[in-house]
Amino acid sequence: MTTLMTPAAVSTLPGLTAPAPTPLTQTTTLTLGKAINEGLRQAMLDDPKVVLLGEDIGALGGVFRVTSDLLAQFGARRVIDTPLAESAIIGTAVGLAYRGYRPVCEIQFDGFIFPAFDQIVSQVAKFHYRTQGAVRMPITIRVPFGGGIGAAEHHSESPEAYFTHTSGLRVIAVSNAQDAYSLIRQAIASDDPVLYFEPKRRYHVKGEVVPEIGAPMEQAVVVCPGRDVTLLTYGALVSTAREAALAAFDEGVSIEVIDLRSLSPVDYAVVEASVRKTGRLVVTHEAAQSGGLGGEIIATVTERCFSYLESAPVRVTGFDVPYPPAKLESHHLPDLDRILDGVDRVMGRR
Amino acid sequence: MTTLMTPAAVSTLPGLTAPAPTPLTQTTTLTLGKAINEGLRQAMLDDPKVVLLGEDIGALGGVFRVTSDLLAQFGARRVIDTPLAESAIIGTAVGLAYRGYRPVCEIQFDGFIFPAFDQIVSQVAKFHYRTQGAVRMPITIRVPFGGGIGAAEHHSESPEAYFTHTSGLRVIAVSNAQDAYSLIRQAIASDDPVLYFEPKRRYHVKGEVVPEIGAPMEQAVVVCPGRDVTLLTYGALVSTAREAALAAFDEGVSIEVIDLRSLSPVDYAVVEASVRKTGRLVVTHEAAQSGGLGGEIIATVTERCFSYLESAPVRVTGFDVPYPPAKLESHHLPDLDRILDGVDRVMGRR
Amino acid sequence: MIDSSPRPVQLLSPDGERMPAGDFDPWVEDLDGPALLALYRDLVVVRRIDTEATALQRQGELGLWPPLLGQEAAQVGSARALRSDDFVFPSYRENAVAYCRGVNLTDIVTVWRGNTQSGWDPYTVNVATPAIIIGAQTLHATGWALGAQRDDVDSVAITYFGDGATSEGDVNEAMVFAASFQAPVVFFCQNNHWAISEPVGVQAHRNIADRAPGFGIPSLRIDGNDMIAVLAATRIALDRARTGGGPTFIEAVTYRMGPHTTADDPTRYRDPAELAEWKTRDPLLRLHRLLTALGEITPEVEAATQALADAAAVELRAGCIGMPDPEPLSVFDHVYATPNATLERQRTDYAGYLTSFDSSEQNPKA
Amino acid sequence: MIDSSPRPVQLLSPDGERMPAGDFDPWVEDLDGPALLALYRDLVVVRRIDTEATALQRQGELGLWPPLLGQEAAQVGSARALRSDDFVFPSYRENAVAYCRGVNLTDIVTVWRGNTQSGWDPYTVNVATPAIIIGAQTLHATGWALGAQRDDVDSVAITYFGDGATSEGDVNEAMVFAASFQAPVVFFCQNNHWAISEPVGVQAHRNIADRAPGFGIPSLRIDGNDMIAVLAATRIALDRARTGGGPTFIEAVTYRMGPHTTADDPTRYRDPAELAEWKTRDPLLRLHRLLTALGEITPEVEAATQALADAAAVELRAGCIGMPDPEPLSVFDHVYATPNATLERQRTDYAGYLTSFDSSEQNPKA
Ligand SMILES: Cc1ncc(C[n+]2csc(CCOP(=O)(O)OP(=O)(O)O)c2C)c(N)n1
Ligand SMILES: Cc1ncc(C[n+]2csc(CCOP(=O)(O)OP(=O)(O)O)c2C)c(N)n1
Ligand SMILES: [Mg+2]
Ligand SMILES: [Mg+2]
Repeated sequence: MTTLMTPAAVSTLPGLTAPAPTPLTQTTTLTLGKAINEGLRQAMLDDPKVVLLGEDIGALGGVFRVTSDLLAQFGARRVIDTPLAESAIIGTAVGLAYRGYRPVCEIQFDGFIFPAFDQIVSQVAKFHYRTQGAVRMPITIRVPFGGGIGAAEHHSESPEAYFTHTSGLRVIAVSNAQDAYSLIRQAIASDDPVLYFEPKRRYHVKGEVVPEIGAPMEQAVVVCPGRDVTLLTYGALVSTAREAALAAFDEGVSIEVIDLRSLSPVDYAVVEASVRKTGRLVVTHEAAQSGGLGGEIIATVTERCFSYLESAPVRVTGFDVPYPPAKLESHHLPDLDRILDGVDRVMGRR
Repeated sequence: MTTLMTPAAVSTLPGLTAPAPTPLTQTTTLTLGKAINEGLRQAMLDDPKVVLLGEDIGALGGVFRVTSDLLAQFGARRVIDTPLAESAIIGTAVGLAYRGYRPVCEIQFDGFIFPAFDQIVSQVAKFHYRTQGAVRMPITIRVPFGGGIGAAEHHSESPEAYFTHTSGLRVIAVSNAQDAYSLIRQAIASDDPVLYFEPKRRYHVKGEVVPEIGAPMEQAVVVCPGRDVTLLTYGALVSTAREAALAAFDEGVSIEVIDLRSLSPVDYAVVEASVRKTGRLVVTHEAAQSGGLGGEIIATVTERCFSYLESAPVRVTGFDVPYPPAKLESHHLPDLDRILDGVDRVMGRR
Repeated sequence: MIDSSPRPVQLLSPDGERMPAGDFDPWVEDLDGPALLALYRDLVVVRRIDTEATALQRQGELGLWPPLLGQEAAQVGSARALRSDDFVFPSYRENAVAYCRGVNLTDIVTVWRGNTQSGWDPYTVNVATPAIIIGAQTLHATGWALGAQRDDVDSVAITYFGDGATSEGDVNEAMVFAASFQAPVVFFCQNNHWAISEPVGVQAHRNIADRAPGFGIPSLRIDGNDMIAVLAATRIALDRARTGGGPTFIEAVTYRMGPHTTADDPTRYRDPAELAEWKTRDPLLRLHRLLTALGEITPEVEAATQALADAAAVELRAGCIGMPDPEPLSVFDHVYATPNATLERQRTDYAGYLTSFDSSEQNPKA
Repeated sequence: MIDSSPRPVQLLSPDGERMPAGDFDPWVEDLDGPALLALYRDLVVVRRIDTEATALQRQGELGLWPPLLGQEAAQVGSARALRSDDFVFPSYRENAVAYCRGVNLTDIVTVWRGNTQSGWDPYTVNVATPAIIIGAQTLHATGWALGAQRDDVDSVAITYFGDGATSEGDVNEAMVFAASFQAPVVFFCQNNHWAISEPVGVQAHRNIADRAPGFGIPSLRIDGNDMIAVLAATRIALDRARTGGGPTFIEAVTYRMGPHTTADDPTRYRDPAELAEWKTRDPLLRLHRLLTALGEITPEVEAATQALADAAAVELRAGCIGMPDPEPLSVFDHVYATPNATLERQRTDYAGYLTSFDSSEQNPKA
């Protein structure tokens, strides 16, 4: 046995015994990160089987502070600082789910999810199918994702397509504080495993949050109606897409921006309705183009709306390169100008 | 220290000291599995830096016997039976590559590649980019893939799309003995890392093998010319696609079958030329539809050949389900009839 | 007491003699003749089941079978130490454990016939279904144990894995987590000396049991062909876990007397002399010798035991052959617990496709 | 000798006294006053580099910096034990090791400025570039060692990692492989007591050094703030590896006196008393005390050392600030060693896109 500090000892540090914050009861302006924090708190209050697992989620509150104060409020039995091993974080969550728990795992950064890939793909995703529904996997895996924060290698990736290709998983990406709050609650309440992607460069952006679970997470949302082009995206790029719609409007092009929210399954009802109306589709994401979600959506839309298409759908994505060093990321990431360029192309203007 | 058998001790078993087979020097009829074996042998003769790593590849010759007799011929320093740990197989291969070796790793079955996913995606794929070309990763990762052999869970998967979405990797899938021989040699000789997928249900199918490296592995091959529909596939389904072309021919439809061979990069020169001619595209693969390679190819072809398309490209793929139990796999796997149904659909006959 | 020892702890010699083993003895004091006979009966039945399943595979009725020949005592002894509310996380080879837990015989072979990916509902018998990704289940057991700990119950998780599995990162991470949280989990490693074609020396140059203490997990190294030692060790480990003592690692030293699976050919890599040597340490033989010495074995007992085993074989065969094939559209069932529009569309399309053959009377999948 | 010991081996006390340490002593017999002074100079310089880099980060010139404050002796002592043909596989924190190996100062910070993913060509200094995925590099070192073994040379791989890293599967698998093949690799763990906000007690309830022996790897537990102990232990381990003795694991018990990185705020989780306690064990202080006692420290020596450190700081700052930004299209460079049509098309398209702004004189990325 050791004389070193144990997790329990940590929770006796000053500052961790502050009175428990009360949950959200009315519309409040919150950052996106804080909105997730409030969603987690509510989910933990609602259901004692909700437990959090992850690296540094306790006293530190996570490197992005998304789990701030939850250790103090719920204790070390429900907010579990784990040893540094991602496969074990997910693998033990599987065991907890087996016993009726609803684990919420934090993967510290997008690039650190791969050591857990086997447990996610071969266990979490397959258990319900494998056992013909006997064993449920209501596991939520929270992943801060995407670039634009000038970070070091492995800290800016967009691995979502690996999971949208994995049958048995649901995949969510949120773009604003309200969805962050509502969808984390829905993800945790879901009896299916959910990969929940958080747009890390937008953690600090504020928005109004109504403490409600809102529309089902599998529904896409038209965040800006338009006539000429359907512009599809998710996560951090939703706000860039809105800017694009504004800019294009000034030049006489009417863009309908759709925030997918659910990347698996994709809400094709909303997508198809939009493309049937506009006849033109642009998809933008930060992930590499080849094998990204954009190709999948374009193939499906082409299959289902072929005769409505005025021109070939266009992708505006990260390039087929490993995520580049910070000084080059502005060239890799789709931005307002590249999205407008994509709109020009789908409009036949270039 | 132990008194248990060590790897060295194994190689003294009778049968392992047989005279070394001579390499292929003339056209010979070989099974696909044996063709890989001969390709490996030639590569090891050509370059002393080629070493093999994997589980059971030594005395057993691999569970599919693809490495048969190589331990006896090249010894335990070059044919390395490793402990049971896939991440370590790939991770040590990275270190060997660092020191100038050309490791060829065997992953025993498709479903066992995921514990190694992190080393493949975050290390093997990124090292050349990370070090601005200073460190090369001439690693070949051999993966028996696909279903149709009535196997247990995790033994019939088609994980190729995870790797075609990973920048920095090359991905190959072979369909016949000649390519199996030629492309394993090319893969090993490549200064880039290569995922080399072997169609396991075709291991025992024979073909003529000329001991030459042949056309570059990144080239797709038109295996059967046609006029009306382009039918794209790779691996085990190439032979089914040829059958489909024969069957359709009898019904007056002329199908051009393309064996992609390289899944990353895809040889769009060949694909585009074909689609420009036929105006119709069907892609078939065993992997799940959502996020599979089919969607990527359809999106790219739509982008590049929009005005040539007579109808929406069609996918005939595995369903979005975990690989099902053996008794259901015939329903999951594309077969002759489902491919013909896809051809009918792209021809507007259904 | 629970430190790793160089030679495996034995309470029953290959000759069938009871050996004193200090701290282990109190844990098996209850094992009188009838109790030992009951355990022996298990051994005979599970060996018969195993043989029958191997035969069924040879006859094409099963796609594959992983024989447990030689490992009966390790599996039965540990399984019989469990309480019904304990939970088992096995690999693919623990079919004797499944039997002892009450899994019905047909359900044991459903997976190997290719009808499902899991033969039973884990919650009805508190046994997870076979895990094929080597070592993955050790983390599930640890997580389940964390749950039991949080539920303030004294149920224990036990996970089974092989000597080869100890090389996988997951098994080591499971030990890290179990030690860190003092989880009530028992790591039960059957060192059967082989991982397919690789002798245990490829995985480790030290005894497998030596690994755990460095993680802060006490370990026991026992003769896995000795039913009594296995039972004692498992009881010790379970008791530690139940009383808040945390995880224990057991290395049961045994031998895989058959092939890795029915698809394997051990003659390519294994010295026959090694097998011959291990036959002398057969787990059934030695318990039979003890029982004979105790006067428990009579012709009637022999006959009854044989009848029991034969009945099991008949039941297994009938259940296996009589199993209905799964419905085609069940390929889409249970991917999700909640509705999924993309998948429903695929189901509808495929249903339509199948129907089109029905009408033209040439269903290719019929 | 090389068994794990409960308290870290010390050859130099915090008070600056040389302590006898049996088997360790012969390995540092050559350490006379001038040799110790040279090592001290390294300590001062690397601390100055570390401080300067932290300052550069605070001033916005670096995106991030992982301070090594407190770990100077562990890094310098081990690095100075190496031969130039040995190969280092570090994590992200071994910037003092890089310095000792001759990486130039600007190259050390290129990564942290965000200009590249690696600041130097590993082959010029036989140091791999920083590894960020925790533990992954331990497998690379093991593989490199397998290569050295096959090349029949006596070069050794050394890999650095933290206490937190020992929980990752990869590190454990690296030990399995290293032991199985008796690879010439040294596992050098800097137990700096913290993995970001988690105290080492989350990872392990036993000493980190206790883990390795169970894998068949002898281990040494040393005071990592004691330059002499570090040097001795590393030499012992390297010698074992060079002479066919296989891998060794070293736990250097040290302390992360700064934040995890410049992005971290340790006040949220760390008791200031702990830091204060460790300040008394500062690695520079104690070597300074010894050197003073040996009469090696004179005002001239102090001034020269300070000048050296200041010059390094100036060079680092100038190199950092003067670094040219990478060319936009270099984002496409070196993804592959061989041509790739898909990527070339993306490069061409993007080049055209950038040019279109040039002509309209509104390049948004300029
Ligand atoms: C991750 C993974 N890698 C490889 C395999 C293939 N495989 C199946 S069993 C086996 C050997 C396992 O040996 P051991 O752990 O000793 O168990 P045993 O079969 O002897 O019971 C291997 C390599 C697998 N199932 N999963
Ligand atoms: C696979 C992976 N998971 C998580 C992280 C995030 N992370 C970076 S450093 C660190 C702590 C490492 O602690 P330790 O191994 O003790 O090294 P130290 O930082 O103390 O030098 C963590 C969790 C990572 N880089 N890689
Ligand atoms: Mg085994
Ligand atoms: Mg640390």
